[in-house]
Amino acid sequence: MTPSDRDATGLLTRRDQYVQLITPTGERRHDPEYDPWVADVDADALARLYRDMAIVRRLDAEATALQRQGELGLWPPLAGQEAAQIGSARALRDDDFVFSSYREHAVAWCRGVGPAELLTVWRGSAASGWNPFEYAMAVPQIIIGAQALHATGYAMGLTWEESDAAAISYFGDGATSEGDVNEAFVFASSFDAPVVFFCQNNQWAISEPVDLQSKQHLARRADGFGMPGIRVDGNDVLAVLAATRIALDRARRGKGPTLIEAVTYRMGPHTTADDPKRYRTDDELADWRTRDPLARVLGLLGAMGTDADALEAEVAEESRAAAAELRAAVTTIPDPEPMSVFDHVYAEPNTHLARQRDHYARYLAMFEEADAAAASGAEGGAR
Amino acid sequence: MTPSDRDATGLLTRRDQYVQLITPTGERRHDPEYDPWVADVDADALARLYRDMAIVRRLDAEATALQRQGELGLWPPLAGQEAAQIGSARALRDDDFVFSSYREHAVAWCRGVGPAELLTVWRGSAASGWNPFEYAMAVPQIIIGAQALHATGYAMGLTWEESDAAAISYFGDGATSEGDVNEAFVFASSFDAPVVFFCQNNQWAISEPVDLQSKQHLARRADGFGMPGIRVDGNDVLAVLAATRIALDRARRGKGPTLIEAVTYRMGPHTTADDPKRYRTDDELADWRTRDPLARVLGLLGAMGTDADALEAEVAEESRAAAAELRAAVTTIPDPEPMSVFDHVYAEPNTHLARQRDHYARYLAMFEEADAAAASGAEGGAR
Amino acid sequence: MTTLTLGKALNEAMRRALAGDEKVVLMGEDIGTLGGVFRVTDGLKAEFGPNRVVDTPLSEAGIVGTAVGLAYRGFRPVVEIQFDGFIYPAFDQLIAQVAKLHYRSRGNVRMPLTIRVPFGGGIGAAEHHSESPEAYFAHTAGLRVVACSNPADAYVMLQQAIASDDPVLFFEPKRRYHVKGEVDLDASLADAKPMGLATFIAKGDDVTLVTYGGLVQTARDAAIAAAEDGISIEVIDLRSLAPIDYESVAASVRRTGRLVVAHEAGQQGGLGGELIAGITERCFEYLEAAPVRVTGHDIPYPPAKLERHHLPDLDRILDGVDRVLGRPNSLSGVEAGAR
Amino acid sequence: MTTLTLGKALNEAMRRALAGDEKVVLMGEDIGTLGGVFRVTDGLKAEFGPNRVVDTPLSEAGIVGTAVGLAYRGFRPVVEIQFDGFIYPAFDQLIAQVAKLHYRSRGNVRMPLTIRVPFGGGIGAAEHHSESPEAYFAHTAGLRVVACSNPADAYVMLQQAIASDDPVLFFEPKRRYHVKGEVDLDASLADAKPMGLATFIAKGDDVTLVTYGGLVQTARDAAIAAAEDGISIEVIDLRSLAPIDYESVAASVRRTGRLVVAHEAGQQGGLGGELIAGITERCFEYLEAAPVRVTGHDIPYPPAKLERHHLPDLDRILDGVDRVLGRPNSLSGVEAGAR
Ligand SMILES: Cc1ncc(C[n+]2csc(CCOP(=O)(O)OP(=O)(O)O)c2C)c(N)n1
Ligand SMILES: Cc1ncc(C[n+]2csc(CCOP(=O)(O)OP(=O)(O)O)c2C)c(N)n1
Ligand SMILES: [Mg+2]
Ligand SMILES: [Mg+2]
Repeated sequence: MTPSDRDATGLLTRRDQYVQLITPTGERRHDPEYDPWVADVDADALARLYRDMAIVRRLDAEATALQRQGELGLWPPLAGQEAAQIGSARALRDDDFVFSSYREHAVAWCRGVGPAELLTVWRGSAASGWNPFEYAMAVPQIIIGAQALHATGYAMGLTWEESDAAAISYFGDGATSEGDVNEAFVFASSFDAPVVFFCQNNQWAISEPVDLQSKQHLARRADGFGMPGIRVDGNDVLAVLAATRIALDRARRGKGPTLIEAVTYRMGPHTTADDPKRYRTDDELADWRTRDPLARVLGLLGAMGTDADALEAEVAEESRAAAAELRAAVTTIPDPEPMSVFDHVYAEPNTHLARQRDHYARYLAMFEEADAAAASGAEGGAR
Repeated sequence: MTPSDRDATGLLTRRDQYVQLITPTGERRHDPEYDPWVADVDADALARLYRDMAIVRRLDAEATALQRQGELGLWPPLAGQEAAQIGSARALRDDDFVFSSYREHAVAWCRGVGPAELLTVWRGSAASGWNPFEYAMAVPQIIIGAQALHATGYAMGLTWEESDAAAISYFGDGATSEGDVNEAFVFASSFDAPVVFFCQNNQWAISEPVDLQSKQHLARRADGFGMPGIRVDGNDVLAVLAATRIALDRARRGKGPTLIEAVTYRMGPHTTADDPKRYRTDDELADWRTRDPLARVLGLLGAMGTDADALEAEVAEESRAAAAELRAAVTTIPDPEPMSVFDHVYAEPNTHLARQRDHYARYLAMFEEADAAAASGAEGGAR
Repeated sequence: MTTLTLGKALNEAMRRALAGDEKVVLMGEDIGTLGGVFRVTDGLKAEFGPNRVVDTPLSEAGIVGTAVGLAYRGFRPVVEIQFDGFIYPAFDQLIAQVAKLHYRSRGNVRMPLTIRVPFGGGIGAAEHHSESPEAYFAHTAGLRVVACSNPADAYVMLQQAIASDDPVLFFEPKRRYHVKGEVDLDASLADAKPMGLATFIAKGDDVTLVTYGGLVQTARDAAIAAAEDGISIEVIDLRSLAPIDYESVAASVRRTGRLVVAHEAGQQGGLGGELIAGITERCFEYLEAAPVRVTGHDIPYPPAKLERHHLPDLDRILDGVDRVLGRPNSLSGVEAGAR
Repeated sequence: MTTLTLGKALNEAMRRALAGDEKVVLMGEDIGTLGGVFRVTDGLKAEFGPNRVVDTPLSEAGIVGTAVGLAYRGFRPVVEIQFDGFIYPAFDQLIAQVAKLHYRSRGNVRMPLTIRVPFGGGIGAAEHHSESPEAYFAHTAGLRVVACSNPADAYVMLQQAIASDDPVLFFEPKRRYHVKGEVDLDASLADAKPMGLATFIAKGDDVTLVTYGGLVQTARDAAIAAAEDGISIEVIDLRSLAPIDYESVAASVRRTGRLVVAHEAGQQGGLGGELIAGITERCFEYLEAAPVRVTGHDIPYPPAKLERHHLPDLDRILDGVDRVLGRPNSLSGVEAGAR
């Protein structure tokens, strides 16, 4: 493949700027290259995207509240990244497979993951909240960048099966510094794997600003690995939708991987355990607030003739309901059975683990006997 | 740093081509950007570069012969990569530090590493052949790509010490697929580390062609990591010298890292244990023979008025002497003392190892006693 | 004497090391501006500057690999791995480079790295945040491995690790970061107890109980509880996991004749096996019962709500003590062979 | 029965696996066109094509990480790590992903990977080409670890590993690749001995000698040599390193009362410790002497000309046998405690 081929895809990074179809103030920016990919998005469709974003924002806030109230052990908020997650997830087909990090709650929601399933892991009740094959979405990845290779391998398998489905991997700006992500670029490019690398550049990796990871726009990383890179306004749901559709289309046509850098911002803490005040300013936060992903869509819808206020009110109502459902769901998550700690370590019988399991069962039984004995006033063998 | 700054360095990869100052047929190609960097290279200087290349080619052939004759356990030949190694190594200052792979014998030779030191490891006589600090060249690296991070860290240290020395890391085309090399790019760029990443793209990683590793020119990898990349004819010693000087100059001026892709070819097997016939054609070999690094220099020297035949004969004589010296040196490498197997595991006393060492000493002593006893006709305690 | 948390004691140790040797540099993710996710490096960047306390890109192999290069240049890098579960991407640099370079360079290149690793469970964390990977490193020649368990040791041992010319994996029991203790900030390292030696936490005659890191306090509590039953447990804080201070442990076992080893890490191939084999070699004729291992199960670290069913606690340790003493215990009636 | 080298037996096993299940794919560096640096995959790419036998880019984490994704898609990747010393870059994907994903997905995602690793020394190779990293994986919950020692086992065990729904680290003793043996190519896997069970190589009454991989032949030779001195050694080829077939080993030790464990890997934290602890727990009252470990030293693998002073050989194994029998040996006169 010669570099010019890549240029021919017309997708090479636009320097110092990004693809934007809706300005922060809600004007529709026209772009001959990207408009065709969202030509089908009329006012109703746009309203649905607004609805998605509004609901996940509310769910995210509710989960944060649940953590503060002790119902969850931890929660990594997505606040600020609604457009990046909804715009990309809504571009996917049901048979595309998602390999995400820990922050893609909105993506999981789009895949159909239910409220209890969404919270299970963060409540510490089970190792995973859902069956990856039920929603075509892998268990969220905490090891930074590891999932980029998983998505790539999955996509290699798709080409060998001559499927036209695709895989998408979500990771952050910090993740681009990990070897795994770069190796994923190498494999994906080498095997023309139908995978979309969706990088949410939310400007921070916990306390580290993105320019500590890279002095170059992250989308520029793509070219050197022989794939196109798109830099898009990650707070513009329409632009993200268009960019992801373009990347998925390339994947389905056997053209291989694409890297998308969605420029966005983490409005909240890294997780509920983090204190952003230690490393970033209120001004920065205020500045990004002016680029809110939701407000601009309401603005555009108004200009398109939709009764924005009515929509907003209606969606707010839906959101409250969804939040209430989430809150109700958390208490329905069953506490795990003690002996389940041994389940699923292996898919096949394992002599060593069976023995260890038996020993622990005897250990627990000893206390029950002791308690029983104590209850019947007798002497217990164990303390 | 904005992309345009990088462009401003004027070093961005020239697409589909590379920097070449001497054509395969020995014509001097003029290049306004690179010529100034080798303006000092007159006929005498060029003749010295030819001499370097001729001698290391001969030494390499001799080492291969020594392996065939059982004097060495293994040898990874550099044949074909003389210009890439000599051109870059001759651009270095004594206080620059080299982190190489296993194939940079010519670089070691330029650093002053002696014949016996060069062969020690390949004879299996010791863990390393020389003291890295004596020649400012690290112990060669076998783990593919690991040394790129070492060079980067060393270079970070140089900036903290405000030294104007630089580090250079040699690695191959295959190494660019390893996470370590890409992470080295990240760190070097982030800390503006004075390091030169010198990639010898010799077209093969054992049996794997370079396009399995990358569909893109390797030098293009640099831009996405926020550093310039230079693609140079690796069989053109003058172009390599110029490119390396440019990169070192940037490093010394605090401008950070540079990636150089030296396009060359491994004329021999991967190592003496390899059989290239299984994966590449004679035609390919023949084709590359027409781009020989030495012949073109002789040609140019002739055109510059040097008596090329005389030089060739004279250098051939020197090479024979050097080869004889190498052959003589191999037998001077002392076999290691059995108990030295325990030396240098730790820099400080270690109770566990001291005990293990004592036990093994007793074990060996047992045999000596037994032999002694046997000699004196008595009964030995051990078999 | 000053009262400090274990985390603060580590912070003071690094402050003293940074002040005492300009070649000491700290490297890691979020250790500078943020002061580390556990605040263990809090304030050090402000005090010593960004070239001494370095926030690095998000890459563990990158951190350790560049630290190797810095060691080549004569620096003494003190690397923080943010959580135990994130050390694996750096494994190759640790095993193939850090551990081997002194040997491979015939003693010419020193690797005085200190790799700080908050380790172990008990804090209800998400997956990959509660691992006990120490055995991987204890099995790796060329590395030294230590684990601290209290503020005083943390303060001294970390300085000793940084001062060591050998690479040291320094394990910090994260669940103990906030526990307070007395620390002598002016103590001279010269007459401090070497980090290679174990410490007797409690004297006893019936059973030798060996552990390290986060379980040391649990073992001490177990000894107190057992005393009420008239059982005298000698508790040893191993401190050095490689090499192991077998002299101290063997001396104790020769008196008690009974050994229990406890650690959070899984049993299969864990350090308990090493200790039991090493002690059996040295004290076979003194052993009155088969040594017992009380460890985490051989499972991936479980979700937070199950970790109490994974980690050894006071009751499980006492059950192990009962087993080694032949008192009624969870395996009573189970034929030894079937165990 | 056909006479095959161990390498060829592995090749036939993969051929059969590729032919029998279209989801089986081989991945690795130089395994396709070249047929592997040891030619173990010779001819398979030509026979099954580049989508079944895949030459990958030079990245071990990449190979294992993409194999994980392929497993998600329902494939059964058989990965070759070119040499033992090159597995460390893949360590994070193996420990944090491959080993944990079945647990982490509550049994929904299976990781039927087979990771083939040519391991061990004895071939006079360059550094990083003679390592014995098996203990790292045996200590990792979620993985199975096996090592073959002869062509017949290699043929059956590799097919069993590929058929297993659990991830298997499959260690191949590279110094034995060229050794010939009888193999039944048509043997049905159904009635083959499970790879989890150990094998009795030689029957004996005085000492139980346990080893695996490249040392099995050495152990057999040692038993023959010892027989001349009237010592009867029972040799066990462990085969499965995790889980360990303790039943077989314990049954033997109950008869002999004496145990010697040999492996090339270093002693500190090696599998010898696990075995001795596990057997002591099960057979304490049967033990007549402290079990003995005969292992590689705890040093980085030495240069070729020194490896014979590192690797256990027949004489060192016999010295260990003498030690466990209390016969004159290298440590005679050294007080056990001082050992
Ligand atoms: C291998 C590894 N190293 C370190 C961490 C600790 N850690 C968790 S999130 C995080 C920052 C990730 O930043 P980024 O990739 O930008 O994603 P974001 O959190 O901003 O969505 C770090 C360092 C980890 N989870 N895994
Ligand atoms: C981490 C690691 N993986 C695999 C190998 C085995 N190996 C040795 S050389 C080599 C090919 C290297 O190719 P390249 O980087 O192009 O360097 P060249 O040999 O061509 O100079 C491989 C795969 C290794 N040494 N280290
Ligand atoms: Mg981020
Ligand atoms: Mg190459």
